[in-house]
Amino acid sequence: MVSLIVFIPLLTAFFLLTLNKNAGELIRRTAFGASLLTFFISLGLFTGFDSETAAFQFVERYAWIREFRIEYSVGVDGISLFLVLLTTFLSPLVILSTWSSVKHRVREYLFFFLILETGMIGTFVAVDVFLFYVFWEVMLIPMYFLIGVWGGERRIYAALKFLLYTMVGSLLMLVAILYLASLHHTQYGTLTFDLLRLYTLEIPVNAQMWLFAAFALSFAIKVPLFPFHTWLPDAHVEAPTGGSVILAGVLLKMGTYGFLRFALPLFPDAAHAAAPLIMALSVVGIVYGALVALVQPDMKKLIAYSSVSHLGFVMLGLFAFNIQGVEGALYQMLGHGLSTGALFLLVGVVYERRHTRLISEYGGLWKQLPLFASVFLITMLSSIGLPGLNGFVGEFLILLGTFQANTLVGAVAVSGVVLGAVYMLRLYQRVVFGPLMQPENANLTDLSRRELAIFVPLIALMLLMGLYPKPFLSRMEKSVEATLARIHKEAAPSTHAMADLTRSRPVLSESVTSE
Amino acid sequence: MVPISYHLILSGILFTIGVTGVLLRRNIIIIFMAIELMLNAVNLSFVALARHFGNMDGQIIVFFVMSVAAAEVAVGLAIILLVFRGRETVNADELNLMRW
Amino acid sequence: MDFVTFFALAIPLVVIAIMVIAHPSPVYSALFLVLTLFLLAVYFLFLDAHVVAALQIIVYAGAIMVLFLFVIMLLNLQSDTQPTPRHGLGRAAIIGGVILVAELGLLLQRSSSEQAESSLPENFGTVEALGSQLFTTYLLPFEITGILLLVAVVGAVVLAKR
Amino acid sequence: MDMTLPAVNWLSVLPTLLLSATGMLALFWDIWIKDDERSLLGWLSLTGIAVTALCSWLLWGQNDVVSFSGMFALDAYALFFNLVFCLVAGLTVLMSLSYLETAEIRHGEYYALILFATVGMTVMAAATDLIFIFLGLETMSIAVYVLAGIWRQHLTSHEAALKYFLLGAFASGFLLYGIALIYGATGSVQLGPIAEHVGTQGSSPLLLLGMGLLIVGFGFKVAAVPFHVWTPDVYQGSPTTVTAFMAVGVKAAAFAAFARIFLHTLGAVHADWQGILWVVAALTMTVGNVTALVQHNIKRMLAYSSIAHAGYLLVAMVAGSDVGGAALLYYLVAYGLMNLGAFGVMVAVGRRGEPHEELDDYAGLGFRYPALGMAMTVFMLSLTGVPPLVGFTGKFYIFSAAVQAGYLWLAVIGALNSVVSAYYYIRVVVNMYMREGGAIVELPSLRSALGVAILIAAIGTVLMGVFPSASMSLAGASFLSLG
Amino acid sequence: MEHPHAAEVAVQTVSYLRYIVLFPLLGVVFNLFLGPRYGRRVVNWVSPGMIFLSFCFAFAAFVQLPDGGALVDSVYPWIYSGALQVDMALRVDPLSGTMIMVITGVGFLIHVYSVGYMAHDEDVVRYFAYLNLFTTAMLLLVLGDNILLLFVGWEGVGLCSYLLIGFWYTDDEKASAGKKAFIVNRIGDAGFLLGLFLLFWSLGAHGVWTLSFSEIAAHASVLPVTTVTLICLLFFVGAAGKSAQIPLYVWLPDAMAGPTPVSALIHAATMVTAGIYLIARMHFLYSLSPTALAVVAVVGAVTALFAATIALVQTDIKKVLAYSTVSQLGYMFLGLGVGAYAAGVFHVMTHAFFKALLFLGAGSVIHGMSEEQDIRKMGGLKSKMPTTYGTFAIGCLAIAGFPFLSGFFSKDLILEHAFGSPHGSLLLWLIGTLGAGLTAFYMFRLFFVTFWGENRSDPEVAQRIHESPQVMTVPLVVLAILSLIGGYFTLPELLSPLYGHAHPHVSLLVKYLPTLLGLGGIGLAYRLYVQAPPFAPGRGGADRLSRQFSGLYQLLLNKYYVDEFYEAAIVRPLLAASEWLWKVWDTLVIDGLVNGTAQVIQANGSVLRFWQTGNVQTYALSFCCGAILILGYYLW
Repeated sequence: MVSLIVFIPLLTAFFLLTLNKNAGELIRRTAFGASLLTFFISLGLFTGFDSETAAFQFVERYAWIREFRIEYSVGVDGISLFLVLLTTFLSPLVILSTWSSVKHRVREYLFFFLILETGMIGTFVAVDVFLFYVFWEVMLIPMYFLIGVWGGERRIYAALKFLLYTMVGSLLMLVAILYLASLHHTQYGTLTFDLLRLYTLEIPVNAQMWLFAAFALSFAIKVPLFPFHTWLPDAHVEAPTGGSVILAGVLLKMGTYGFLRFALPLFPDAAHAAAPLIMALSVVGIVYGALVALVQPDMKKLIAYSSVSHLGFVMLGLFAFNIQGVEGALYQMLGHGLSTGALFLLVGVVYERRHTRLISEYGGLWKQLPLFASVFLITMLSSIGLPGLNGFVGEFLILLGTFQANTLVGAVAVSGVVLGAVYMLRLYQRVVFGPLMQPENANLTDLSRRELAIFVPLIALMLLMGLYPKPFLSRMEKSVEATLARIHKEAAPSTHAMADLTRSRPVLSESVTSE
Repeated sequence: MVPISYHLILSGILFTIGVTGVLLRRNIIIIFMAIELMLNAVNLSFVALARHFGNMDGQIIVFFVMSVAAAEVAVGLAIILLVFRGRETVNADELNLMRW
Repeated sequence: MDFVTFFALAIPLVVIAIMVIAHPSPVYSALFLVLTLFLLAVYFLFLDAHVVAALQIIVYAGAIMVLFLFVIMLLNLQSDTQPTPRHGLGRAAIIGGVILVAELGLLLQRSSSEQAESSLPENFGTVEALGSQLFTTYLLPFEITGILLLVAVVGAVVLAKR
Repeated sequence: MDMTLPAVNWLSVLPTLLLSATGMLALFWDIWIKDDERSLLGWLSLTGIAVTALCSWLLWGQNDVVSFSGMFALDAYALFFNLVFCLVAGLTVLMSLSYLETAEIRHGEYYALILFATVGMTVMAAATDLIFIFLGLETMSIAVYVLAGIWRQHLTSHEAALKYFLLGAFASGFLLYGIALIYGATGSVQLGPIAEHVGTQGSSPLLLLGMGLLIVGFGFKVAAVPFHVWTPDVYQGSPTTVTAFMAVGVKAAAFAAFARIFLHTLGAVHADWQGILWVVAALTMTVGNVTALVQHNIKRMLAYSSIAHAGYLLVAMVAGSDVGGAALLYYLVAYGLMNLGAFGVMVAVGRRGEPHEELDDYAGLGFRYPALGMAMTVFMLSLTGVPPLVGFTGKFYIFSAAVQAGYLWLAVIGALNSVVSAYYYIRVVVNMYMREGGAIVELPSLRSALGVAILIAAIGTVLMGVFPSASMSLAGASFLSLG
Repeated sequence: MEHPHAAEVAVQTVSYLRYIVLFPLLGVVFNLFLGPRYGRRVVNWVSPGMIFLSFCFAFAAFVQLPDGGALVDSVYPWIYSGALQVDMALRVDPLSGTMIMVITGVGFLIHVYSVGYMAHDEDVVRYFAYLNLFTTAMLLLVLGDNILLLFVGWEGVGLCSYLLIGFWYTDDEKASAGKKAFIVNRIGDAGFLLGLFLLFWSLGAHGVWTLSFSEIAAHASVLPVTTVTLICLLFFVGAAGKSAQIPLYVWLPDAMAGPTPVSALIHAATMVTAGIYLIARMHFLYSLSPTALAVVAVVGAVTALFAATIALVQTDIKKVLAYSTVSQLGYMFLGLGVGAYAAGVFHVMTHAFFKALLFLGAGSVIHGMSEEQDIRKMGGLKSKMPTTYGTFAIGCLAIAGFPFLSGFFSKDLILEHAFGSPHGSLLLWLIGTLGAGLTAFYMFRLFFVTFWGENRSDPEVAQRIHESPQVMTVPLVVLAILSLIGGYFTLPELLSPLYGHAHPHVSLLVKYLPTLLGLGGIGLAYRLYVQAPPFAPGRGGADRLSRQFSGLYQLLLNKYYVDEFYEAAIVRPLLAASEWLWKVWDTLVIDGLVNGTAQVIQANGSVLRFWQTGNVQTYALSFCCGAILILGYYLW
């Protein structure tokens, strides 16, 4: 089933190439159908998921490169499950948005997009580190094309920057992966790229530092963690709508996913050592991203910097090393995917009508576009973490977790909650409220049915995730616990022992008086 | 008897003279001749070593080297002719259509 | 080969070799090269390489150098081409040469083996010895040399024909 | 007179023999063939190459047949390289069929020279005697010198031939001197005895000197820094197909001999040469990639790229061991496929009198000629090392070998270099897909043979990348056959 | 023990509390999806109707409330993450029971009133959607069984406040006022969250993993006092934000930009009291920390006086009421701060009645005056708007603490405690009492200037002055009645299971001085504004005073320049810093480094290419150098 989800988009992509490039409607429908099919199949993962175990589920494994004992092995656990779902959920919506946002070279656009989808899903489901790396890199290229061909004015610069920046990190990570495999060779006599086996390695602390640095650099660039973020505004601004949505919605999560899946459990000592630094960078990123977002004249750039801020929260949650923080981070990853994806789609809506992203070109849109304004409102609220919407649960859990791990950082991070409201409300006010200043805006049309079809699922999910997070959290729990156990170098947790462990860990004061 | 190292050092000196010639002269024909000098210096080593080891390998190698030198000269002079026809010069300094 | 012979041959060899690369006229350079090759042939004789010495004169000094002179005449190159500024290349060449020879000398000096020369087989350096080796052990290389020369011939024709 | 002919195992020289025969046949047929049928010579050569490849394939498993008094080894290593050379020569011939027309190069000698050069390569891969290796190298080199200058109407081609020839001869001198000194150090020029001597006696100053000079000589052929300087000029000036042949074939052959001598024969004293190669490899990667950044002529850029790739290959050499050797072999195939493909696309883009070698000529190509654009994209990405293409798998193999051998920093330098290289490879893609217009005029429809060549390269690039296992095990087994 | 643990009370599980919240939510859903289709007529019925249904359930719950006990409705598990287990659970006890009665009751009246007030606004559907959403959130806030759920409502009401303040979004100033409210509230929320975290982990350190009020109450005593103080202060930051206390009060006066019924409901009767509710809810913690209580009391008292002084000179009818609200909220905090939780909550209720009444009355005036809000342009309305006049008078009397009206009981109770409770002091009492006098003065200033004297409006406006329709006046009357009798709802008795009984015994002077001062204030207002009307031609006493003390007058008129101070000290530096971070730090430094690295590499390429001179001999030299280096390596 997992392989099906991974490869349906790829096969469809190549099928698209056989179609006449002028048959736009057919091409779009085919792509949409395929991505929708992928989504429905991936729903099976959700329903069939056993939330009582931390193990990988729906596992498929075949020998691939025997010389290196590399396997094609895929599966999902509570950590990757929702990221896969997020990807399969956003993809059809993005394809739906291409009807109006992509006018030329549709076939190629969708070709690259579907390959991108395969790359993203593959990255999340890969259990073999080599396979992970392959998908990780594969995904770069279509994204690069999406930005470079269908992007804005400075698209080439942005695309190249995106590509090179990401590659710097990932190639160093490749070396680190190789080192891990060869370490396994030294310790157990065989090479392996199987993540679960690599988890069992005894890595000297000194080596851990370097390896962690290599992995962390790669992931930090992707996240992007301050100060590695400068590719993001450029890429976001220049990317076409669909590209921005996927970039913000899914690609950034690969960095945080990478931390959670690889960097932290593989190198627990290094992770602990680096935690203060990374938490500091994250919290700087939160405040910094928010402040810089505050003064952006370009909507997409504003959202891009807001992503820097939001992902700072996610990183904080991860490095809190407690269940609330990590679950919150995971939840925030999903939440951010939805809300920021929706924000970019919204910008796309007005961009298609007005061909400008400058905030100053808008104002007073509510009058003309009430539906748009309402959707925008909910999305914005979700983005600033209003309770009842998805953003809150994640942000709350992250801050709760962070507060325990590092009170000072937690306290500073809370200011991000305030600043988040400041820039988003400012944006909203300047776009939607106020008098309708620009005469060009007087004739704008409200959301079409198709556009509504994009946003309704998004908003429904935002509400669902805000009001009833249990189905999500419960599926994450075991996997997160298992990962945390690795980070804390504890024996694999039994079902209930973990909760007790969490409970008995000292919190604020050293003196713990148990009841 | 002269130790083998004398022969080898002489060979080295001749080889270096050849190398220096390649670097020094502007006329590509002379450069080419300097290369021939290098090959001959090597031949000297081979012959001396053959004598030293008392096996014929060294001498046979010199035989092959001569064949190679002959082939190189044939082709090399043809190339020099070709270049001269096109450019009317055999000055190495002027043969830099392609650079950087 | 005793020391007297060695130095009697080596010193002129070096001097003449320097003349090859130092004389401004290509024709003289070529003639000095011929001289070098002759001296080497003599040197080979003293090293019991009779056949090689003969080949050196016939093939090298005879055939190859004639070809050189022929081309020099054909191109009508009387002296080294008009002087162009050398940008220190010449100095670099000489410095490089000195360093290289110093390094070679030092390394070769270190390798002066004390082991005595092996006793020579009876027919060492004769046509017979060379021939029998050439057609037994070195049979395949010998054949390949044929192809090598064929390539050279074809190549020369391809390039030089008008 | 007492003369016993050595054991003659014709099977062992069969591939070499077949190629030589085809070459001569082509040479002679050229005398009679009509002008407008000259492309038949190409097909003849292709047939010969195919038969050679087939025969090499069939000979697989006849391991350790050393014949001609230990001069020539028909081990899997040699057969593997035979296959590589046949692939290179075959693709070159396929590309040349149309290229010779557009570039107005005579057919007859061209194919013969390609075949003879290939003969030289097979000798280099199979010879187990230094002097025989030298002969193979000279056979190959002289043929390629001529090929470089065969574009008679282009002054750049003359100059390329001259530079290549002069420096090649110069380098041969060093190589030969190295052989002489190794002969002096070990008393033999046969690899077996040398290995034995080195294994028991260790290194001596004379051996070190010889090794150093050999590195200089081979460094020239594989275009390693600082012996790489000729590469850009020669590659740029030569006819494109010859450039492809040089970039891949010559380099592969040089590495075949280089690796056989150093990894196997001189393996016992690897500590004495690894340090030098380490520095050379790092320099080669860096200089190649960094200089390629500023090139605007794609051919010249690919030349620098080939220098950089020589650097990666040297990393495999440095790593040594079985994994390193296997990685070297594997990467040579990978490098060959993608580079030949890239040159194939260049051939396709060029027209009579307009070679179209500048970066700007590729503007908008991708959407106008989707197949060609896609192929070029695949090659460029593969050269960059993007999975799942063969360039990535190859680099993975090499870096893996380096890491396992403990050369972590070399792997890191290689990784960073890959990033730098991404910039200039991707720039080609940028031009093809993200820029419009350019000076390009309409292409003639893709000529079939050339198309097939590009297709083969592209399919190979993808398939070997996605399913590398078979070729990896082949490379591994081949290297292990050195013993 | 004065304050028994809440956990000891009888808890009864029921399943209808959810409907109290659900009905308003249904109203929201209806308005959103069907409202536009059915239009004003239906919405006018549905929205208040839903609140009424909610009121019915709330009433049922209130009645069913077991003596001193609580009702709990656990709807579904909400956030479960490790030790954090939060349910979507609702709880009615005397405190929240009172609150929901006030919210649904007053809310219903204001909904009804809005039908009339918004009769001419085209966006009425959106208005009612927001208003219903607000009620939902407010109910969730008070019904929430745990702090997190309370926070949901807390943020929800903040959102609705934002939306409703900016309801007339085309006016940039109004939209900005909404934004300001939201952001200032968020600052408070940050404190709230920090308090929550600290509480959660501090209790967790003792093995108690909960956010539920009853359990926190049961285990609060395990916490060290300093931690409790810190928690309380952090929560108080949140409360100060929501309930407009110094220094976070600045949003409330601006919030008057919203429609007047909104001001009545949200910015007077309900939402702004959420902070008081929070502290009353968490009283068991505050009781553990005298420091925290003292801070609350002082901030409350100072705010009460501070806002009252500003209200003295304002000329916008709603601004006066707004500052009055801030001031009254200060009283409530004063009450809480001296440990008189019941008195504080009591004042919440009575304040809800009379302040809602005053705002609705003001709305009625504004409605009748064609949206005029400046009292200097009013006057003499008593004859033209008799019902409004009458009810407004009752409201003014109530807030001024006129004997036996609702404000008299609750405010006096607070002041008595301020003097007599263990946490009280003379100073607090004095400040409160002084404030009471000022309150009476400015309220009657407002009253006299608006309703008495000559009409000073433009003639065309004057022609159209009319009494509001019945749909608006009936709620006024009901609220007026409540303001009259509200003091007799013995709320402190009802709340005694939570807060116990406490009757400080104070001297008669202390008991009656505030009342006397209040009466004095009324008299002074009469003297200054009726006997010497300042806005009429000829200029009266107040005007002269303002000229005599023009410095003070300007200071008050400009609200102590606090907004300007915030603008200069926080907003502008923040924007400037952001601009600098973006343009200098981000673009030049960080991105400069990134691009610089690329450029350096490229520059290296530009240099390295000169290695390829094109000259074959330099190539050979390069060779030689390589050879020399390699041989040198071996030599070395």
